[in-house]
Amino acid sequence: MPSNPSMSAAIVAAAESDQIGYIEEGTTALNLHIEAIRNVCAEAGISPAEIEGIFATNHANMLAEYLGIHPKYIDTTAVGGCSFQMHVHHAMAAINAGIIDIAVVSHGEAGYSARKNQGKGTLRGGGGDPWLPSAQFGGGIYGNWGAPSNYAHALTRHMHQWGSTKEDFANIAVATREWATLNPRAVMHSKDTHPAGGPITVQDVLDSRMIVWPLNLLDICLVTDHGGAVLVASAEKARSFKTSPVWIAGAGENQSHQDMLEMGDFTATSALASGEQAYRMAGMGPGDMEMAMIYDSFTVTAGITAEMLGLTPRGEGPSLWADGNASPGGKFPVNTNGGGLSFSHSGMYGMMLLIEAYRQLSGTAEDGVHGLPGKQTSAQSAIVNGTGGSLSVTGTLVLTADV
Amino acid sequence: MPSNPSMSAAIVAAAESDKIGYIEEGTTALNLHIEAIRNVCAEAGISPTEIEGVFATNHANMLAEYLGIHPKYIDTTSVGGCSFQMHVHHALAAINAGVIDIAVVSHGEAGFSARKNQGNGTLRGGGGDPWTPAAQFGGGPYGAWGPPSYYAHALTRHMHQWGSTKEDFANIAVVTREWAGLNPRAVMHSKETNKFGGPITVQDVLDSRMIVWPLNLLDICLVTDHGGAVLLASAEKARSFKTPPVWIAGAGENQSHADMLEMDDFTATSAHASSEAAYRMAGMGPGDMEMAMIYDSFTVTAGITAEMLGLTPRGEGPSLWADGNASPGGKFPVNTNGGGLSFSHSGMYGMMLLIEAYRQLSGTAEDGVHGIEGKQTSAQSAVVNGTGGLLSVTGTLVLTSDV
Amino acid sequence: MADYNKPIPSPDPYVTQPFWDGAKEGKLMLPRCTSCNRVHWYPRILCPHCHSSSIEWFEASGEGFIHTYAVQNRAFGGWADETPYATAYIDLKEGDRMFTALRGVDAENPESIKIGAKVKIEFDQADEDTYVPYWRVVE
Amino acid sequence: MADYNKPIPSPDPYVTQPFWDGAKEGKLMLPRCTSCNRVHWYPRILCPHCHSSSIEWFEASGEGFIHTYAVQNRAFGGWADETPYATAYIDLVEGDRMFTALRGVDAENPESIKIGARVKIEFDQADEDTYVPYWRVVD
Repeated sequence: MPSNPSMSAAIVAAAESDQIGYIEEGTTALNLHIEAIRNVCAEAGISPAEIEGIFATNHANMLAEYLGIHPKYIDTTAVGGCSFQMHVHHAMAAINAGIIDIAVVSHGEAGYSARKNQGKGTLRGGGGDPWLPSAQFGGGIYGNWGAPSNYAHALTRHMHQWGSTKEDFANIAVATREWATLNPRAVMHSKDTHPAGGPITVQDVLDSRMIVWPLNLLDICLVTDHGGAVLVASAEKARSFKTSPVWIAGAGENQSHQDMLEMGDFTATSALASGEQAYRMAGMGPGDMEMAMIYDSFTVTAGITAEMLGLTPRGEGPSLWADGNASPGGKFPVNTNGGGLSFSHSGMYGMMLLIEAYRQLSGTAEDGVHGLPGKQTSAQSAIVNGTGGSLSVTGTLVLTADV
Repeated sequence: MPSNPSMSAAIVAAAESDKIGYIEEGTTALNLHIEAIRNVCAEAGISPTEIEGVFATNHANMLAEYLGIHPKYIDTTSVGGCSFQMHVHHALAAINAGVIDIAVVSHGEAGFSARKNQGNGTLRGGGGDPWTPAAQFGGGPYGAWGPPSYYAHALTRHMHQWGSTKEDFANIAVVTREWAGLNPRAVMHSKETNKFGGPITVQDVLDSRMIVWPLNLLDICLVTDHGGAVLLASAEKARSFKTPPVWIAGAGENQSHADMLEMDDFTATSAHASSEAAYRMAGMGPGDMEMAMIYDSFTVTAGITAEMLGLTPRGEGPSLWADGNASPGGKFPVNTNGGGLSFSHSGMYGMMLLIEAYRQLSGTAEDGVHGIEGKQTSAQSAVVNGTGGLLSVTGTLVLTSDV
Repeated sequence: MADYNKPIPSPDPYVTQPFWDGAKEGKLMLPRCTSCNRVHWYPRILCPHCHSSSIEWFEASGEGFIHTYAVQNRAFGGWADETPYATAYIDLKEGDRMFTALRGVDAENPESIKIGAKVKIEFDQADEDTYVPYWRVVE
Repeated sequence: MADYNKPIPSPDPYVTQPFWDGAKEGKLMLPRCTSCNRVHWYPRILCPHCHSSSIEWFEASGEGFIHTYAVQNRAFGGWADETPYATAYIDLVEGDRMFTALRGVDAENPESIKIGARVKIEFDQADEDTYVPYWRVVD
């Protein structure tokens, strides 16, 4: 039973940026944030490295990267001027749950200077409040145009560092497509749903159009329309619905960087940290998992994440999919909806992971999506990992069936 | 001591929008959301009105308004595709704290249709993913251009409904300016800090430029640069810093609407509900409060909020500031930093409320900002209320000194 | 119409089309839930009161009353030429509320405008396809 | 310079100016923390390693090594004319990492590019005030 969180947390320090008000020499929202965080840490006598949770309406990921910290809780709730009161409310819940001990709620807004800086920005003609340093020195200037052009650099490095091959990663797309053929709602289910649908081979992946070397078209997720929702309810109420509960045994989140400029190891993500957090909360480990839903914006995303979640040794992520292990009928089903690669991916794929994990663990994976026989697995536990940004941020859940 | 939140919540249902994938006839992100929420509630056998928490990367406020619900917890964390795993993580914490029992995590993204709809939007040339109905039928076509032009309608109605006067509200600005006179960092502290600074009278407010009748310039907050941060820590750690703790005795949040089209009573906000939640958690009431920090984007915001927080009878909000009651040396100090009206307001003012409340209750209200004597009050408890949007969303905290 | 220099709505073709089709013919079309029989504004794919998806459109009276108003002394774009002008929320006879720029009032004299005053709808042609509704005080 | 048809950075005048001033003179200026003596890239108002605010700028060697790379076969705007071109993260001799579009490589032949290859910086004048750094493979 939940207990009243009153007095389970306190505000322990407060500070402002170096200057406030009408700053004639001008400033940026980011600078205001960083000054305030530096000052509040100095007042409290701690290092910013001790901050475990970040709450901010803007620049939250950037703040963590800029300060070189890896928060275990990030809340970017932005609903206007009351957002900060809500951040305190949310931080209190997170602290009360024992997820974090120290959080910063930060604010930086150049209401005055942004007017002066109209039409300027990180890039010429950028407009609005300007100037993220990572953007100023990152992709835009040099012809990086989106997620594929960023993620490709990670695959190059993985092949260099671990001796993996294009074929290894292409096989992830092949196994994922197998699952799509069992899901009539999958965009790539068959030739009936899409001219390019139906089973594919490793050679098909390698022969598909090169988008950003070393990423071919079939290494890359779809861009679709998608709506989805899950309901989350307290343990007390969880069995009072028409539908059955799937338990949240563990949860964790973490960020390693925002821009790839600050990604130390291009073959590792914060899924290691968020996965560890989720396993610890659940009192379980990778060996206890019976299936996985892994974000597959690109084959390289899925491959690296498999390593981070402890499902394969380091450098051998793609082996999770090898020899039919993760395929329909295999020992360890992965991405049983057909994945972002072949099912549906609207840009932010994390909801699709949740829905499919719920269906598998509640035994509704077939009729829930009018599926064909063979899609429903016998898994009673699942590890679910979402990846956001440029391999930047991850959220991991350990879910278990109701028994 | 926090307890492990593992298994304190479950995912109890999952559903998609009516269609997913490449929707040839087109759709909008909002429609995808609403379809998914309708479907997930139908599957679980509940009404959307039973939803207490809304978690979404986009349109979160709109979803609640569209469905006619008033969530007690809103999380708009948006950090890419992993946001949904993080929403489940956050919902777990909120449920574990007993703040909510049922939450929806929702997703709607027209990755495919938005490309087709490029250049279309709520207004001609709007661009991007288009079309929230409230914007289509709200202010844009009719020359409403920002918060002042909307908020003015609430003041007109308050005067009509409760017999209040322009003078009553102008006095809020006068009293708030008195506090600014004790805060050298306040933009309007004195003629030295700004040529319009220093004490003002009710007549000054009424004589100031009419921006949107019935709001004069001095009824309206500043637009400044501002950075700020507060640190939060667990009860176990709260006394381990150089700075003292100020306790979070209660917290609550709520939303009554997003667009003013759906604001039923123009003289009431969700601060009524969010403060009830905060008082209940704290086991305290308005009579236990010794000061207040109240969002004053406009005099009308502060006046109405005073009523919602139970600090005055209905319709008599401005009376809180009457007869020097809320002024320096008065019985019930309000907005002791000089408020958004005269201290600083960068657009989202909520952080300034937090910083000043911390300073007052930790006894650092003077030297914390190099203040002059008279700003530090003797208050040991404060109610802190932020208001966002168009009097739409509120977050309320009950804070107490360390004793 | 060529003179219409104010922001023009870009109708959402998925939900709101019946309203804009009616506007072209000078009719106020409103959505009503066939399950709970209540009118709601703005248009939705489900009823905000009972969450039914059975919505029908009907031709409304085009009459209402001022709920509250303000006078915009400052404005931008095409509206800048019109200051001061009054904006208002209109309580519809059939229920729920619309927003508008008010006609038939003396915006120079804000106190002369009466909450509760009766208003009627009219439509301005903004471009070939789009007719924007306005409300005029008629008493 | 008149031909520069790619996105041009709009230097942030509060933090990064020393870099852009150096670029005009063909120098790679880098920020270094005087407290922990570590170089960091991108420029900041505090050191990401020890959070000191004592940052100094110094002229770096302009040399580095390829950390990883990709070849862009698809692009937009001014970059569309250049496909395929290689982008890369560069490990600086002095520490930390920059991003660039690579020169002196055969982008038609991605496998010919070597991780670890030595690169040197050069600057392109993009407009009157802005010189954009590029890195060229030199061995």
